[in-house]
Amino acid sequence: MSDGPGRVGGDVLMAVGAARALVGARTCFVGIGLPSTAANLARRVHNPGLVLIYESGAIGAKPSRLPLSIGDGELADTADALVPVTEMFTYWLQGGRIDVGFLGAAQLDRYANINTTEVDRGPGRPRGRLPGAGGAPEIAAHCGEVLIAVRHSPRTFVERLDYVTTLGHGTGPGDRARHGLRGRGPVSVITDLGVLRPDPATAELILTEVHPGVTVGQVREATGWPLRTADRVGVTPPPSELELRELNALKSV
Amino acid sequence: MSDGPGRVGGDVLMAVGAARALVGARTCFVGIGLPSTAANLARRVHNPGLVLIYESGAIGAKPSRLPLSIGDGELADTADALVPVTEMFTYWLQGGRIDVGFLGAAQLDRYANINTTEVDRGPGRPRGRLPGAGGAPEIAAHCGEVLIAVRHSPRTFVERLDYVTTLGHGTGPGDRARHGLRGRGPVSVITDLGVLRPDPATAELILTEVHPGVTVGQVREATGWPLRTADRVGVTPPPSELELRELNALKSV
Amino acid sequence: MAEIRGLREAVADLIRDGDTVAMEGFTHLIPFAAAHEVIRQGITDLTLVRMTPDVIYDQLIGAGLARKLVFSWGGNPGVGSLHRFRDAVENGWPRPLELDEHSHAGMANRYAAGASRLPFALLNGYRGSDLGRRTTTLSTIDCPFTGQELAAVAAVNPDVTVIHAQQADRDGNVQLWGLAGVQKEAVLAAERVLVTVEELVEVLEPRPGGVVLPGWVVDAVAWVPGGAHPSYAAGYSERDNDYYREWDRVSRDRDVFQQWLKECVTG
Amino acid sequence: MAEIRGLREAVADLIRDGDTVAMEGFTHLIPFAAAHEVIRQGITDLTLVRMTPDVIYDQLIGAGLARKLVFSWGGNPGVGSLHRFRDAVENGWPRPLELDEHSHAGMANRYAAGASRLPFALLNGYRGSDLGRRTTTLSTIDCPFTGQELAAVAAVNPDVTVIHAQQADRDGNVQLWGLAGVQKEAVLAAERVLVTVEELVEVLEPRPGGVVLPGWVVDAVAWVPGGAHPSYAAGYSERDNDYYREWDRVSRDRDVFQQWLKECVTG
Repeated sequence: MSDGPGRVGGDVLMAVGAARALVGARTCFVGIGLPSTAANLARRVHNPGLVLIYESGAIGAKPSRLPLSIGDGELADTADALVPVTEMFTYWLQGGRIDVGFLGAAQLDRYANINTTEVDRGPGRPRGRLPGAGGAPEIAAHCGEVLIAVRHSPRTFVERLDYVTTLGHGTGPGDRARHGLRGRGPVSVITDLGVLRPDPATAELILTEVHPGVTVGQVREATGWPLRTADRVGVTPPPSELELRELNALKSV
Repeated sequence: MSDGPGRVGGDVLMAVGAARALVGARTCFVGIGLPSTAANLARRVHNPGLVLIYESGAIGAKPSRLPLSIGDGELADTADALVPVTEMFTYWLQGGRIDVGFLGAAQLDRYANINTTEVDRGPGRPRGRLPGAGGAPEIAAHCGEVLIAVRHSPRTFVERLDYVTTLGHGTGPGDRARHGLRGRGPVSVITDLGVLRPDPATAELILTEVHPGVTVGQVREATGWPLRTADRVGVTPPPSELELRELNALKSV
Repeated sequence: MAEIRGLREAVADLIRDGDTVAMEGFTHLIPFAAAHEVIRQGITDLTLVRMTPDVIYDQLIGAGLARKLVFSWGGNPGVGSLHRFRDAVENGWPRPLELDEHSHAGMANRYAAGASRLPFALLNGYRGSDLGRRTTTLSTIDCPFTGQELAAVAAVNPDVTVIHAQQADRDGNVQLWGLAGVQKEAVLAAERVLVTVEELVEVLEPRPGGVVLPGWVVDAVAWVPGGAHPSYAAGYSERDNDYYREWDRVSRDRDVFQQWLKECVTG
Repeated sequence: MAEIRGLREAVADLIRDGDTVAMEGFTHLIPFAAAHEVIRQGITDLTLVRMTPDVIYDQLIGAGLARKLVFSWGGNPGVGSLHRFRDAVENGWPRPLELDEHSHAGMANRYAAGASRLPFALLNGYRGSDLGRRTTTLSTIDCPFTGQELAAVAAVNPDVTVIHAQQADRDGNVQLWGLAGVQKEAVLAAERVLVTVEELVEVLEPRPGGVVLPGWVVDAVAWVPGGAHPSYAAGYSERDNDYYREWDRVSRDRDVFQQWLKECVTG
């Protein structure tokens, strides 16, 4: 999707969709990039009380502009509390204090398992190195639920991960419980084409919504496995004036 | 020993002796009571750079008067750093950062093992309950060395402890190493009558010094096991004018 | 989200018969007023958790409300024995007191494990001590990398933690400063949390050494100036050392203690 | 006790070929100037430890000084890949790079275990992840109380930790504030410690959120204003986001990188 005049870009749709998914959350663990955009947008539009928690140690950060890194000074300056990184991961994340975690993915499979470590680039080429795990395995384990925001493409939505960095729903229903994972795991995957959610019966991601103007066929083409769809695929409401204005304000400050 | 005019009281001799033992220390873990008196006296007279560390979380406290409790406000107000109690015990004490630890004892045996938990009061009577372990087991384990300050009496210096709260030298030479204990353990026991130190060969406490005017016989009588003595038992130098003056100043502020 | 409530109502709502209760504060910021409210309401059969039971638990134990004590050092700091604690342990008066006894390092780690929602914590401790012989909450574990044997202590997760702090704002965000003890761990390990404070302020100004607890980890905040007396709140009060010394006399005798209870708490 | 020394001399004295070195700072207070001094002195065969290798380790790796990397997230924050890191991992240029890879939670716990002088730390993590398949520093352990299986991660104890802080006094006592990262743990886990600072002050005034490291846990303090650039020091400088963006171009090409090295570091 292009970002041409009059069209809404894919990243905007993802950010707006992700922000809407934060309506009922009290606390949100935020990574840099789209999650930070979405969480800040949610705080401005849908959920002013949303507590943003950055893994760098800022609890209750209220940045006025989007930080480039999770350690930007404004996060610290506006936080309710600053804690050391060890404490963030032990008492706050592992302690089950965070309602919603946000993850991205280089590869994602139908059970919302995530690869952010390395990808197979074909015979004769070394595996392509990605940043690695960061906070993801424990965010997926301990947050009440997880939102995944990622652009739709067959290279990303794959039949089989080249490396399992972070467990989503594992091999299907009950697998999280078998691993002793507390949180509900990924509850929606928000892309530039629509929204996928795990089927309650099978834990497999199915298409539940498309963005305005996107067809189910387009989403299927952009998915590397035979994508199932909900009985009724909805259409996400387009970004509102307010959402777009606040998103611009966040980015332009 | 009485505290009559012209005589120096037992607690004063213990405090002065313990303070002198801190001449070469950089950091000292301080409990309340005599250890605190001794450590503060050492800082005023022998070792102005001595870092006093209170288990309540004060690192580098410089109280001008003796605190009644280890949590007194002046400890916090004068400290270089305040840390949570968890951190005090993990990073600082267990982390091996402290040169000298101070312990008291309700009962002590010849290997400087300590009971501060309960004492047998004879048939038909319930065991007498004491405060318990506090920081002692780990102070004895992790400090570079341990000083014990305790009044001499056969009820305290016993043949056999009613309860082992804190390991000193265990069952003798090599026992600390067998338990994997890092520090040297108790290096001297300073009493109102003199000073006992572990024999390097047997780890058994032997009398190495008496205070001025005290006889070896008096110490033997006050010890509940057949006390051995060093080949030459020295006499501790009496408290100096300066030591007594500073001790009074600490107490009277 | 923390509600600002009256102490009586908050105690009644959050603390129940049979609960495991931690009232923390390492000499500093001990929540005496809340403990006295527990006595007035007669909330009983409590398992009391505290590194240093101190005078606050001596009072609860003497009042007959404690079934069990989880602790690491039970004395009157700088003064001597806790006589009500001793009487309960030695003579079962006014009722027997079960003990789960650890070292300070062990207790601090037990709270940290609780706050971390781990079932246990590791430490290098207890070696050669008899402490392990009487408790079921101490074990050992071998390092999978070096083979070194370490102590394992079971997590403490109180039903309720009560602390006293200097300040809270209207949203129930709390700040305490000075000696911070294990309050953060005790709060984060608990199911329910009550904080009494010296002062309600419009805005919490960050302080050196300040520990901030967001309102969303606290259930109720009660405004109780002086609520830490006879301990103290740095910046607000001094430790009442005379009270601690006088407690030795009051608590030594059962009748004197009961009279104190009537005159100073329940009366 | 910390000595106040020149950066060149302190680096030469404290960091040696083959050392395990941690240069910490979570986006904030990253000790770039010290890393550049390491490059100038050609100290090599290093095992580099850092949660987020960031541009600082991309530079050391590209300069060929790293034998091994211990880390948990190797990207250019907010920008993209670390190209020198990728080139070393994918193509072994300028030399092969061994990896010991963990999650953030695991790395933070590894430092905490190191600071606590425990051989390992426990966490509830890594479940279902392939991370455990390639490292010897991750294992599992069963809770002796509940039977629950937990992850065990080996302690990290660097030979040298290097950090940047805002202030030190003449005795080498250090204070840093703002996002504190894992600096305290990295310092206390290490054998030797070098701290570069923005400012030498007569007296350290306690600050909200201030982390104080006493001089007796530090070996050397070097006065290096701006020593965290292109990261930042709260109260002294802003993060140079353009540098991070520009690094993507500089580091993408081996020749451009080597030219940068000559012009900006070794030249």
